[in-house]
Amino acid sequence: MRTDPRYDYALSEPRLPPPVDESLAEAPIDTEVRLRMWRKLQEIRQFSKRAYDLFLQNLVRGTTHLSLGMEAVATGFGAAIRPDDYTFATYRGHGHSLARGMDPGRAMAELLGRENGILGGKGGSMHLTDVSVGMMGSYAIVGAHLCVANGAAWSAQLRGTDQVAVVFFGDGTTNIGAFHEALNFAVVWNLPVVFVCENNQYKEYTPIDAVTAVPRPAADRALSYGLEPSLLDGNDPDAVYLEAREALGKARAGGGPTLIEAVTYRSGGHSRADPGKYRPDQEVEAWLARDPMVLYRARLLSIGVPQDRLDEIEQEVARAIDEATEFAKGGPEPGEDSLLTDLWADGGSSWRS
Amino acid sequence: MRTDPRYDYALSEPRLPPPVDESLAEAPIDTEVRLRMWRKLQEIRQFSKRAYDLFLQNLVRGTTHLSLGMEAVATGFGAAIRPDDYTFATYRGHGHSLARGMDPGRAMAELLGRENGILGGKGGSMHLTDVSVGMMGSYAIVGAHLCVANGAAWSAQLRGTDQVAVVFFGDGTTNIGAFHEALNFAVVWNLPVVFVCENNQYKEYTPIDAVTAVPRPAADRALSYGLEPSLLDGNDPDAVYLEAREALGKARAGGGPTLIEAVTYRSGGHSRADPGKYRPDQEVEAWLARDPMVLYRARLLSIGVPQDRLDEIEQEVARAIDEATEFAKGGPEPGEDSLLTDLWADGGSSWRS
Amino acid sequence: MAELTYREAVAHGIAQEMRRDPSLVMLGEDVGPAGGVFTPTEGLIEEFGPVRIRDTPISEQALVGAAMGAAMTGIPVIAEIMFSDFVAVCWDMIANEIAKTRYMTNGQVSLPLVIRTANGGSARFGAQHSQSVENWAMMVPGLKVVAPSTPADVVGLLAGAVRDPDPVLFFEHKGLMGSKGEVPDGEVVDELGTARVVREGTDLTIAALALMVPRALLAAERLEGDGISAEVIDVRSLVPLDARALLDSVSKTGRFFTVEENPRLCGWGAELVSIVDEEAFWSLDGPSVRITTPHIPLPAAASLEDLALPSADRIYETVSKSVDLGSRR
Amino acid sequence: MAELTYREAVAHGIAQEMRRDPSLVMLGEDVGPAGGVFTPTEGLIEEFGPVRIRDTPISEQALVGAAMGAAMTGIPVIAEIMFSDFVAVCWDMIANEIAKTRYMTNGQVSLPLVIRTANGGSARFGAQHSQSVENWAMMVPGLKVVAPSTPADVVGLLAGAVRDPDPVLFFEHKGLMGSKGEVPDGEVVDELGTARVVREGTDLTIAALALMVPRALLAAERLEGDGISAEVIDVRSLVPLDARALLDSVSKTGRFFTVEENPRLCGWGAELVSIVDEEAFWSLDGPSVRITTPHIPLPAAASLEDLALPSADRIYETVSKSVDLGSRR
Ligand SMILES: Cc1ncc(C[n+]2csc(CCOP(=O)(O)OP(=O)(O)O)c2C)c(N)n1
Ligand SMILES: Cc1ncc(C[n+]2csc(CCOP(=O)(O)OP(=O)(O)O)c2C)c(N)n1
Ligand SMILES: [Mg+2]
Ligand SMILES: [Mg+2]
Repeated sequence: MRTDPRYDYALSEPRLPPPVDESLAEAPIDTEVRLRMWRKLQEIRQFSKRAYDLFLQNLVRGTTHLSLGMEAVATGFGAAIRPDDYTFATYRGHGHSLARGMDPGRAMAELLGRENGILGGKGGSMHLTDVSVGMMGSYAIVGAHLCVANGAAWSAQLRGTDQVAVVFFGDGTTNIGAFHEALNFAVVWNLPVVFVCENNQYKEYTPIDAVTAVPRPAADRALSYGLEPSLLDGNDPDAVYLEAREALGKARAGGGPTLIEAVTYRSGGHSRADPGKYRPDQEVEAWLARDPMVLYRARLLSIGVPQDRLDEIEQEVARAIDEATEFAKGGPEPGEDSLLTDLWADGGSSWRS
Repeated sequence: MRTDPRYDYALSEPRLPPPVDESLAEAPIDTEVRLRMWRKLQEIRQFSKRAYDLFLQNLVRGTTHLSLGMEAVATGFGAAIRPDDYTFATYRGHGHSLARGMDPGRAMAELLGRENGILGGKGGSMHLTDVSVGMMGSYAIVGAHLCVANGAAWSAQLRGTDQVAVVFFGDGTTNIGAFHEALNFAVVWNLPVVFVCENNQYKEYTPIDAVTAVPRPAADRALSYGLEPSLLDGNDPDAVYLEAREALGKARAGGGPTLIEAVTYRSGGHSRADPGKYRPDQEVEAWLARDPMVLYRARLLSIGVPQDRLDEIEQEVARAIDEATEFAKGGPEPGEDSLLTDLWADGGSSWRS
Repeated sequence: MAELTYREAVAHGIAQEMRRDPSLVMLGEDVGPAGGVFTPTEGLIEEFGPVRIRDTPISEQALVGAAMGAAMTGIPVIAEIMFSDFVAVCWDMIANEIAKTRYMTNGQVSLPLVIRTANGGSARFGAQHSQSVENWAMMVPGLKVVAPSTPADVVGLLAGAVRDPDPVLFFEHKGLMGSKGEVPDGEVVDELGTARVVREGTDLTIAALALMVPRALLAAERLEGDGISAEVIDVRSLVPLDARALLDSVSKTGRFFTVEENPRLCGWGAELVSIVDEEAFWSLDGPSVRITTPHIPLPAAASLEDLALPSADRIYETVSKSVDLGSRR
Repeated sequence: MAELTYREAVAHGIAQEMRRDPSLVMLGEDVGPAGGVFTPTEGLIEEFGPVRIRDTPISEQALVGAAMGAAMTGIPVIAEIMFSDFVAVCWDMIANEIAKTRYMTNGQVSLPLVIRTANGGSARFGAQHSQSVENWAMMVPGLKVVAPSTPADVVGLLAGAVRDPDPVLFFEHKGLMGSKGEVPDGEVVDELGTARVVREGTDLTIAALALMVPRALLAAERLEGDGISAEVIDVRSLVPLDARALLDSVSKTGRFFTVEENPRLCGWGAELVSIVDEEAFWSLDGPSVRITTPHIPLPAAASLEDLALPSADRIYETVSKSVDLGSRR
């Protein structure tokens, strides 16, 4: 069992964060990898904040689910994954898309419903997909994509590649039937798939413990599938990176699936319309103080990365996000000519002779 | 943990039965209760065999799923349950229906598709229901009825009665999503419901271990819901009765759900058309030798019940099953006048003005 | 009379019924303290408490199954499925269990339950949160299907649905949540299976539902300007269906149009056209025409969604053109 | 030419495609050594082995989801759902994921997958194992829908479905499993979206599908005896739909009938009637009439099931009466 006793905090109210594992500073991770992670954290954070601003300007319509505060999970996995691996995410999938290398301009344009969006405006904020970088989709109905990820893993197995499928989902998702089916299926077929529960402690407006029979929504279910429980600090990019590397390696070597619970917190509301008022102030503050940016800046400084280097990366990202925003805003709204395309592989949507 | 080490047999091939727990002869169970169980075992067995004969005579059309060899589970629960409790079963539900007191004539008539059937011929073999005796239905699509049983338990909770809902399902059913949703939901709501997995070691034509991530399809999942694992000898009516009494009592007292795995074996095929050839001879023979009838006859003799008394009951039941058969055969086939009735509570099925 | 939004009317209707029947309960995801994603259940938990208004895990099969089990043992239930698209995750429970149980048990089991759900497009939520799936429900024998277009109908038809001893799927339209209307004071109870003529006319009949009703009315006004008198019928209830109201109208006008938000194939309008065709054929002066969303998933971008859903303009143009052609017989 | 049963034709068709494309795989419950509940996949595991023919747990969401994930990453898949009623337990996967993914991703994702399933009644299996749900699939944009009525069509349309780069729901009819027919030697490939005129006629058109095709043909023979010449069209493919074939026929005959096994409301026939009504209205000599299962779940008893499903007698009588009335215009 890899279950970490520091997580006993989750068993008591309020759900305060665990202490940072300072020993991770000594983990065998190249500084270059860590700087890439810093850049990605920044990119996801700044992209999300920009999306929020654009929403306030009424340029993002519909809905948006940001992962503010949860960037370390996408970042750690993004650094460990191989370019030909497969990622499956939820509606809260902007970070995972960027972590796989989706162009932020095209992602932003999709949020704005523009023709230059990564999906031409057809998918929207909840469905970011870029097959060319292994981002196999963002899924908006809870549960299904765990099963779909199995299929990609099965396909890798059939084709004899050593690709791995990684699927991210929330704590609330562990209570839906598809979760159970997917886990059992993956183990029985020994599929190269990594299941990552991003436990941000809320399913929409309800604390996860109010609707879950066990304290650890994912880790406490691992034994049901003959898997080892794995619980980790989802706000620490190094912790995530190390565990990702291990799980990916195991899957690649034919060792089958892993189920990981990464404990984290969303610092904003569930979706664009939600101010998140149902959360105790003390809890929000404690987690803000332990934000991945704060944590990782300290980590990088502690291992001797100069402050300037960090700031420089932050500023480079800021420029890239500005450019992405301009690119997105500059795109036209899609029109009649794309409405009826691409339902079928022939490019059209005709259903009759 | 109530997991019984004798069940380690299930981990190795072939799936041979565990030794009989002879100490159960001393269990505190009234002889009258035991004789009622003997009668019920006989009734279910003889009903099932008759249904099989009628199928061979082409009088039962469609499909039938018999529980030959599995009668002890229904019997033990039937003896422990209170008349106002709720039972939910699967398509393999004849035994559970009889155990609750459904009239065997009306049950048989339903199998024959007759107007005097318990459902007027509308439901058929897979859907036996008799609300008047607490038999809340037989459900033919795997999984759903676990969720429905929760609802009956919730209703009891809301109405402030101390009724309990008991739901029976197969080993194969533990791999479907609804199983997981139902278990989590029942625990979170602390519902008075008893989940009983009848592990007959096969899902249709496939051994359960070939499609399940853990050796005990139900017991090994209990911890996922914060429940204590419970594994018992499903061929021993006394073992079932004792565990049923405990689980029912706990639920009645507000102690919430129990998940029980009763290990048993179906001595016939999955459904009427299946000869069950996929099972090793040695396995079938070993289980036949441990049939509930064999086991319980020996138990009753060992505690001093005279052989005659047992035979007499057997013969009384035989006469009742003959009568039931005649009743069923004597019923007319339902006609036009009932085709369009009882879709709606107004008795009709009109969908328009 | 009070002016309420459609959204407020939902809570108003539920509260009316919960006050009347102390055994009535509701369950759903975030229906309690949060008051639902579209806040249609806001305030209910304060009045009725957490035993009667109950939050569930993300377990649609479990929650709808619980509603069924409670209903069959004497507790009337309102279950909320947050978005109607999600009925797909519990479709077995709805279509195979709830719909069939009374018939299969030869009338032994009653299911006084209502499944409320937010239906339809126009909110730019994309393909998995915008569907109009009232035809999914209409297809399945044993389900009643209601879709109100005004706050007063929300209250009245919800009361009708709750009091109905059979399972009812109650479709609340996301695009109407903010719309306002008068709701009569006191108890409001409406009858399922009754359509409403919302605009009288003599030249043609337009049948519409939910968000399409105001759009059909707008189109009818423009047609009036061209000297064409359109009768607009708010179908309101698909099962039971007020076929008489439709047939009476078509007998009078001689032309029939449907405005359906569902993608074209097997939409409810197809059923209505087939009824009209069979039973009012000799009254028809021209072909019946269906105005629907094209047979595609709904796109997320505002510009595309607006093109996809039937608009007042498209209704107006389609009807005008067809009436023109019709008269050229 | 070899005579095969419909059941044998399924395995024959799968084998043909598996030999052609070594990447094609199949998964389902008990499809392997057991050969399926209706034994349509008997013998396949012997030829293609347990990697390509794979048994699954009772986890329809997982199995259909796995099919989707494999298809989107380059592996064409055939998934079996044992009874078509069970598509309800994975309806989210089919209707919300598989159907919508290509459109939502603006064409990035292809899903070369076929979901085969045993559909329909007449086997006395009761309400949860007998449904005709091809209209459930037809309703959902993004799914192709095929339902063969003969062994040759099983082979040809299955090949067409497997080679189609889009998701296809392939409905095999339980009531036809034992029926026999000639299947051409060598590779048989048929085109989706093509109806077949199975009987030529001049007075009226009957559109039928699957088990209803032989029944419509029987009725047509009896009508012939009365001097009425019925054209019978086997629709075969609901999506894409050969609307031209139907319209051409109706333009010639002037009358249109559908024979649908589905319960009435929103059946595929309603869609066809609405197309015919809109596009061939001026050719019609009388109302279009739908012959369907009543809007009830299917009862289990043989006598009741026979009354519920459209029979050759009922088709004959309905058409006769309607043609009579029509001529009394
Ligand atoms: C089947 C289904 N039910 C309900 C919803 C509505 N819904 C969207 S997000 C969400 C909460 C998910 O919580 P969690 O899994 O913890 O993920 P998080 O949003 O916290 O990332 C819910 C209930 C849905 N999308 N799908
Ligand atoms: C959702 C669903 N999938 C598949 C089936 C077909 N089916 C009927 S019984 C059965 C096996 C069930 O096995 P188990 O749960 O062990 O029960 P048993 O039949 O052994 O009593 C299957 C797969 C079904 N009825 N429902
Ligand atoms: Mg969460
Ligand atoms: Mg079994």
